[in-house]
Amino acid sequence: MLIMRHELLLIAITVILLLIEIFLPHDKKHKIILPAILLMALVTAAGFIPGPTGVLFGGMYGTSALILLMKNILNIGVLIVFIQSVSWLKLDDQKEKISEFFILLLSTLIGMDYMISSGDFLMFYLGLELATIPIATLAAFERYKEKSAEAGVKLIFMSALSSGILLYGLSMIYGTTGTVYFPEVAATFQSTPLQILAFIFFFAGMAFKISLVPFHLWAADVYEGAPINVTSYLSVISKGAAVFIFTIILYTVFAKIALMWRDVIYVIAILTMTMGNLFAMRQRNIKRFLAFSSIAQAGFILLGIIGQSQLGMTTVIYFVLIYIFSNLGAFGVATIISNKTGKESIDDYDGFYRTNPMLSLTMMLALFSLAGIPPIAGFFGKFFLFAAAAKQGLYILVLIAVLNTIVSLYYYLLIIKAMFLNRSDQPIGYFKSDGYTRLGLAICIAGILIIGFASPVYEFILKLSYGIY
Amino acid sequence: MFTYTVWIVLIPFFLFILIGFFGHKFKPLVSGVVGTSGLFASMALSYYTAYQYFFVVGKTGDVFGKIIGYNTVWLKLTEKLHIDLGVLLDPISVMMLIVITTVSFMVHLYSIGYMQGEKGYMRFFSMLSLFSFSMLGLVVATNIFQMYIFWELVGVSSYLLIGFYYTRDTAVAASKKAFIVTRFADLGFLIGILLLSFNTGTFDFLTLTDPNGVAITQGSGIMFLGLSTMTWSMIFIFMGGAGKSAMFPLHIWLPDAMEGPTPVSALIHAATMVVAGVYLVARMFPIFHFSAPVALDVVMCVGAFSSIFAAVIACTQYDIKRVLAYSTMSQIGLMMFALGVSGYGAEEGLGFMASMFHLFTHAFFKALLFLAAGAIIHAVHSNYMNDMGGLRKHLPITHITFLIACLSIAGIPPLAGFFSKDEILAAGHEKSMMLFILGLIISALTAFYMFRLYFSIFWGKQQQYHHTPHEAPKVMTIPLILLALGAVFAGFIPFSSFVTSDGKPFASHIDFAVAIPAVLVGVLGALTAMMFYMKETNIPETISRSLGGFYRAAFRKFYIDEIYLFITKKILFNYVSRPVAWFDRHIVDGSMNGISYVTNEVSTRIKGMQSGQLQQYAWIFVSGAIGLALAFIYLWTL
Amino acid sequence: MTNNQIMFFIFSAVIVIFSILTVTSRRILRAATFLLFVLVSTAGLYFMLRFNFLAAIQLTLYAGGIVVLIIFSILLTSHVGAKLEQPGLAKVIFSALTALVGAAVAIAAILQYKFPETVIPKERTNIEDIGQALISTGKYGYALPFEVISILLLAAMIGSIIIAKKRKD
Amino acid sequence: MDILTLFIVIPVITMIGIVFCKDHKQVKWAAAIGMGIQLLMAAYLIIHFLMERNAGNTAEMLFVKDVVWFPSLNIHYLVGVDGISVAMIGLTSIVIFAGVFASWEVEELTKEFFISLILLSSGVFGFFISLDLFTLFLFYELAVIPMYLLIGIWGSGPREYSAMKLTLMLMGGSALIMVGLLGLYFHSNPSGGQLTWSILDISKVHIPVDVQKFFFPFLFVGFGVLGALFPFHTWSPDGHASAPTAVSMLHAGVLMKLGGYGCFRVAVFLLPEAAHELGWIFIILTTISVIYGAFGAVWQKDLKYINAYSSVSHCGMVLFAILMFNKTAMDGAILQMISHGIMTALFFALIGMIYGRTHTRYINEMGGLMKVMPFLGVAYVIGGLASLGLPGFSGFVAEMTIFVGAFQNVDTFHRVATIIGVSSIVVTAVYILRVIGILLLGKIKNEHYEHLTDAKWHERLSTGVLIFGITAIGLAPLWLSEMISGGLGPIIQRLLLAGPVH
Amino acid sequence: MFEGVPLTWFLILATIMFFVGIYGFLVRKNLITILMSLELILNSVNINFVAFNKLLYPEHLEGMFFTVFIIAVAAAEASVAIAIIINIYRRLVNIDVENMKEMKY
Repeated sequence: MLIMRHELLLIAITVILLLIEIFLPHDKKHKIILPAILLMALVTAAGFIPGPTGVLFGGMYGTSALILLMKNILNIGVLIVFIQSVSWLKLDDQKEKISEFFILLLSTLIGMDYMISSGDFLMFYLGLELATIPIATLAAFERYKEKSAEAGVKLIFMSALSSGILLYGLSMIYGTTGTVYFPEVAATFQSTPLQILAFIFFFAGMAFKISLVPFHLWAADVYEGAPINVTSYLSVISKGAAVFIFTIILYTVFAKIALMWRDVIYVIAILTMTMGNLFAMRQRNIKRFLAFSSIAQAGFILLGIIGQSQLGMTTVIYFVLIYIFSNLGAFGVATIISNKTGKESIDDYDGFYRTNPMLSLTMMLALFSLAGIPPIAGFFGKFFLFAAAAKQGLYILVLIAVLNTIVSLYYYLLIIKAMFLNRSDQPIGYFKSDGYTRLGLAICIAGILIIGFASPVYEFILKLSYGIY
Repeated sequence: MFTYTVWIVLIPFFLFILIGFFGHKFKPLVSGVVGTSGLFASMALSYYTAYQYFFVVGKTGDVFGKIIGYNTVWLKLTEKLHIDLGVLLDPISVMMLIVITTVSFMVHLYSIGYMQGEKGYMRFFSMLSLFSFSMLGLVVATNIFQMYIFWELVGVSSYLLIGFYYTRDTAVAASKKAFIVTRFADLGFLIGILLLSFNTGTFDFLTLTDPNGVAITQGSGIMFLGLSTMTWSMIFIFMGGAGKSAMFPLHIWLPDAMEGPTPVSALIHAATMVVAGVYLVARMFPIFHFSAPVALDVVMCVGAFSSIFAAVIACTQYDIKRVLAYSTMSQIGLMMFALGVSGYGAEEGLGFMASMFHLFTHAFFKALLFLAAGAIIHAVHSNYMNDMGGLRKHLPITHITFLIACLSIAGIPPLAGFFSKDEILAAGHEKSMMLFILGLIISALTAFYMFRLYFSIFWGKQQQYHHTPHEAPKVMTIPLILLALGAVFAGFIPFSSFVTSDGKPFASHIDFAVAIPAVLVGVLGALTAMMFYMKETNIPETISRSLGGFYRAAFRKFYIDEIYLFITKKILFNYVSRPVAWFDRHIVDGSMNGISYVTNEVSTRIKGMQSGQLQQYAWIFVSGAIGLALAFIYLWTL
Repeated sequence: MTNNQIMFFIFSAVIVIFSILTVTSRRILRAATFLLFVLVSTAGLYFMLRFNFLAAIQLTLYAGGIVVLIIFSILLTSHVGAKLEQPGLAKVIFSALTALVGAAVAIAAILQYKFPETVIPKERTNIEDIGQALISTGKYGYALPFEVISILLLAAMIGSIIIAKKRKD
Repeated sequence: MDILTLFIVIPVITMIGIVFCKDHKQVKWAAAIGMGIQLLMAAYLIIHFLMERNAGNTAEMLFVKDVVWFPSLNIHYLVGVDGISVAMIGLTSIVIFAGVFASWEVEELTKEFFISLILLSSGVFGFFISLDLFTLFLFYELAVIPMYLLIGIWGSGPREYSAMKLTLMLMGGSALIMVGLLGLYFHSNPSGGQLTWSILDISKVHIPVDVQKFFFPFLFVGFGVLGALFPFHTWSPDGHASAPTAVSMLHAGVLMKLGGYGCFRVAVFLLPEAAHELGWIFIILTTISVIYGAFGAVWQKDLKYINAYSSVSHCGMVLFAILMFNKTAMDGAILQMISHGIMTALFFALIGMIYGRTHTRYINEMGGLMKVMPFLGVAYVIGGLASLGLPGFSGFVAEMTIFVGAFQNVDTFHRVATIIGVSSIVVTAVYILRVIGILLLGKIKNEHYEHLTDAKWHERLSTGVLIFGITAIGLAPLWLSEMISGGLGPIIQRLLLAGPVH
Repeated sequence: MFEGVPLTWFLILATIMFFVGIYGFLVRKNLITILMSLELILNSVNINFVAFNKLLYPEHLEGMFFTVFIIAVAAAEASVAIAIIINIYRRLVNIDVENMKEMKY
């Protein structure tokens, strides 16, 4: 029981929320917000209580201190998303569906937790689907908006296609190894053509989740169309979870063909960073912009993965942790602007600093963190990622990556330029953000500022990642 | 015992600080008086030093030794090479101390009157002090780098003083030109120092110029283009000297430098700074003589050519200060020439002695000429001979002193110029007849243009003046008189018993075979000028017309200025700087911008990938997966 | 030619032909019907392989559930008998090419791979075993996936309702 | 708390103080006091350092403080200074102090301006005291990034373009540095065992030559970008032209020195063999920088452009000297950094003050300013003379040390390069005098200028401090030179391993 | 070999079906037909799993159970997809995939 406590707690609060929803009168639906956030906070806190780890269900489900940490990280991210989405949920259009939003998000989180903890491909597949299908409905959540519906369509169809391809790959893995349990697969997997095909198809399915080029094309459209909080959830939590399990599977299940997948990732990493950056450069919609930016970030994460070692694992987790805070910070500001004014174009941000200095500063910190500027966390995250790749001697790859960070710095600066440098006749007026938003942003800022300096965080992760690969 | 000599140098420095920073707190006159009295103190110390050096310490053995009065390490470069600041006393530096402090004092005194009412009075005095400081520092330098340091300082004070009237565009241009041309020459000096110091491992004059020292006996270095490194370094160093001493072809700044106030011209561009080049060669003379005879020949040729070249131009100019400037150039050319023909050792070094002697006497009469010219300009408010005439009645003191100076420079006995010039001609004569004749021609020309100047100013046609010209105030005439005394009597000093190439005194005598022709050509020149200019005649015009192109060329200073202008404005400015600037903006910067442009362009080109069409996405997805599979199944091998 | 081979060829012919018809037919309702045929013959394959339980699920859930769902939604969104637009030629060519290349690569890889030869036990899968496995928590037990899939279905249901329900005015 | 950490802490405290200030005046005074304390601290540090050295403390670095930060990656907070860093700290505190007063009249977003400025300076201080490559790099980037806002918000002209260009190019440099540093780290212990970021430790190991040769260009070019190495200098003219006064001062005065210092402390010191073997390429480039920058400056019409190109030339000299591999030249390089730092800060301060009055930077539109603003005029002339290497000012000391040092190399290549470099002194004179002539002297071109005022007290203070700096070094260079060459000892020792050093 | 039917036959059949499904996904315009293509893809994978299970690894029922769960997931997916399609239909009165291009570049 305790081994599976994350999932069980989440299921429990999902059920509680369902019950509350059933008993809430129709016009008091928004009352669920506070309990939802409190419960989530409770679960997040409870996640940190040390407990047993181990393997359940004959190896289908397994957890370790490292996996618990991943789940905790995801919990924190979801909590922030919860807090950030309050201002959006209170809008008229969403009023009736508040509890469903929470329930759906929680169910995807459960899926991710199972996915991370999976010990065989079946559980992995189910977790993946549970983490994807409800999000499609969330993407189409603003059902009165065409864009939202379009986002839903693109997400569900592309995800179905990708899971089809993934399944084809899995079937071949099963066919060639005779099992779907990770340890057995790991023991016998080799690099015959059919297995390479199987691996590539599996890889494509994962790459879809992490939105790696060329499997990323859905991301920008879905991010733009989906409600902004769902977008932030997609770009941060969903991607983070996929990265976690992807890293674990690569390091454990496919350890034998590491020489091959490293080359695959080498190619994909370069493609992803470059394409993500090239597209991000020209975006004017903030959500779309952040979508491409997060594609580029995924490319950087691959550098950590490719540094297949304890260091690689650590840096990936560390980076995702920082990335969660940074990206949610940026999305948080974009959310509040979008909800208060409906403006989502970067051009509308002109002169924003002069009307809303605190929000602008938050945005700046978040973007600098994404760009990897010291002394904030993003710098450490990115530096360590590159260090992981450099440890493998892949200096050329690192060089390409750092050159890409320059391009990324360029477009992050474009937003900062809009907010700080440009002057506008009609800037977004001053507005007061509500307490939830402030709390959410404060958590993000604290994370951005502290995690970098706080070496114990890094050392803690490092200690946990010992022996995972 | 000579530690106090450092104060000769430092007093002007403190004057500079004092007047420069606090001068504006008091009335202008105060700074003048303070400056002058400071210089007087310095002068007194110099005389005392000279007395002590020559008479109290005297000779050790039978030479005047080199004494380090004061020395301190200023900057350590390597273990061996360190820049020291100090005071080196030997016959030539002591002589220079006297010349500089005397002339400087005179000029200070004169300026109290001359600069009366000028805006920037205190600025003028502070800069004069700065100049005096730099010049004194230069001559007492114990090592070549100290010399270079003060060399540069001298240059900048000259720059500041030429550009004293900074609202006048010509003055600004002239100061700029002076600085840049001498700077260019200094580049040579610096390269020379680098070569020399690398070769010999020292900056120190004592080591460098010791004929038995390591520098001379071992340091000839490798050969380059047929000349030894030592020779090259000396040629380069001489380039610096030529720049400062306005030798051809680096002389172009000197005539323009007359844009500065006249006392400045007297001090810097006649008596002291411009002879720094001569002093430099004299200072390095043993090296020139022993290690780099070729360089010494260069010195001689440049000196001789400059001398005659300038003399010819001087005959055609109308601006009195310019005439004097070319005359200065010509005289310095003579000094260089004398050094060039000199040997080493007591009697052998006649040229050396002559050069120094001429430097000494020249300082008096040339300073006198300039100061007198200043008084004239002061009186008639014009620089042009054409605007003058018949001034002898209005300016009696000026007239007399000017005449004395003219006679002196023309080499009429028994004035100072006669003695020194005679020694130079004798030195030339010893070397070869050709050089002697050249010297005679120069002498004749000198006498001619000086008296041309004299007659057209003080005689010639009577001019109508706006105000009746009147004699300058006492504070200006006293220095004239004092300097005239110098110009008369300085020649009687037995120079060879004090200043010689190796410090060993010898007795010089007048060689009549040399002296008589010299005096004759001098008189001839003077008489010709008298004939041409004492009364208003049209002879000069006739002659100039008959000379035609040559005259025009001489009048336009042989187009050297134009050539320079061509090189700097056209070549350097238009064909180097401008293309560099263009290259930088368009090629170097363009390529940086090009990177961003290309990135942007690529970004725009590939936007079609994100077409919004679900099926296209799917197609890319599927073909991406298949492509990867293909690549890794068939291409990837390990 | 054994019975099995004959059966296999019949089923696979049906599957391949109707698959192609499903993706090319211009009448949407017919396409749905062809899909049904494909699914049914897949169930036949399962029967042939003696996975009776699976075949039953295939028939009820897939053929019965999903296809019916699809047909309903077709009826909801299209006019019966309306012809679909023809896709663009370039699209067809590129897609076909991709599919062909993909199939070629995959088949080549399959043929290259040396699968182990095994003796097939004759007996069909016992429904009791399946039931046991479904609630077993040990290795080769599927209690956990069973629970997870139930959450998935619940979430999908909630999500579908949220999206599809009409606005209350 | 140890004295070096205070150099980071004081700016941070100052920034926090500024946040709580109420009006412009308080902000300015808070900044001035903070930086004044910093200046005093620097003076104290110099004295303390010299006393320690005189007392016979010959440790390579003094005041070392070592705190483990990321144990697993062996990242330390490791600070310490030798004569070189002490000198650079002195330079920084002078320039930032003068910079605060030079920006006394910033009206727009004053608070933000001073915070960014001081943030920048804290990055610089951190850079100079760091002995750990990781923190060194961290501070390096920290110093670069506020530039974007400083130029972008408070700049003039095409400020957005310039700010972007500058930031991207400098970050491009730091990208190369990052690769180089990672390479250093992962090769810092060829025999296996604990890897290290510590400069001191890495300097004691021998990295294989081919590895060195691979990473040296990354590090040298990377730092060289900030040191305005040809052809990566083009951010400099645009950036300086657009930057507000204090930022130009700090940037040209201090930030560009980060490049030189980095080349020196990291690239050459840690990869001596590679530096020795590949040096010739960069000698060619830096020689071009020296001459090219000077010629580039001749043609410019914008005061800031002139100064920017002049900086290219002067900073080129720094890199040039570093590559000469001998103590004297390196000594000169450090002197040149300090000298150029103060000098160029003075220039930019003056340009800013002039611009603040005339509202143009085109020299052709001005003239005769000496008459209306004698103080600024004289200061400008002093700056100019210092820049063209007049004795009595720091520039002379530095340049001569470089030239003499560089000329000590035996082979013709180095010496020819030196002579080419030397000839820049003429071109420098040309453009400096040209500017002085057109700008300050002559007649007043625009009658509006007749009524301009001369420097105010804070401007006098700002320029006064800087002029004091250049003359102090220029008149009495020995102590500084000795202090620096004390720090050069180990570096030369290390270079000796690589090849002949003279 | 299953009583005369080699494993590869099943696999080739499934592969053909898979790529026919892919082809359908890439060319069909109507969203529902695309959904049908998806069902083909999933179905082909199921055949793979089942065939492997029976012909190669009959000791355990992994392949079969995988298939069961895939079918269940397919059902969920289909329901969500259809819900979204219906929603789209309400917005656009049209379920042509080529109309879904409001967001691009």
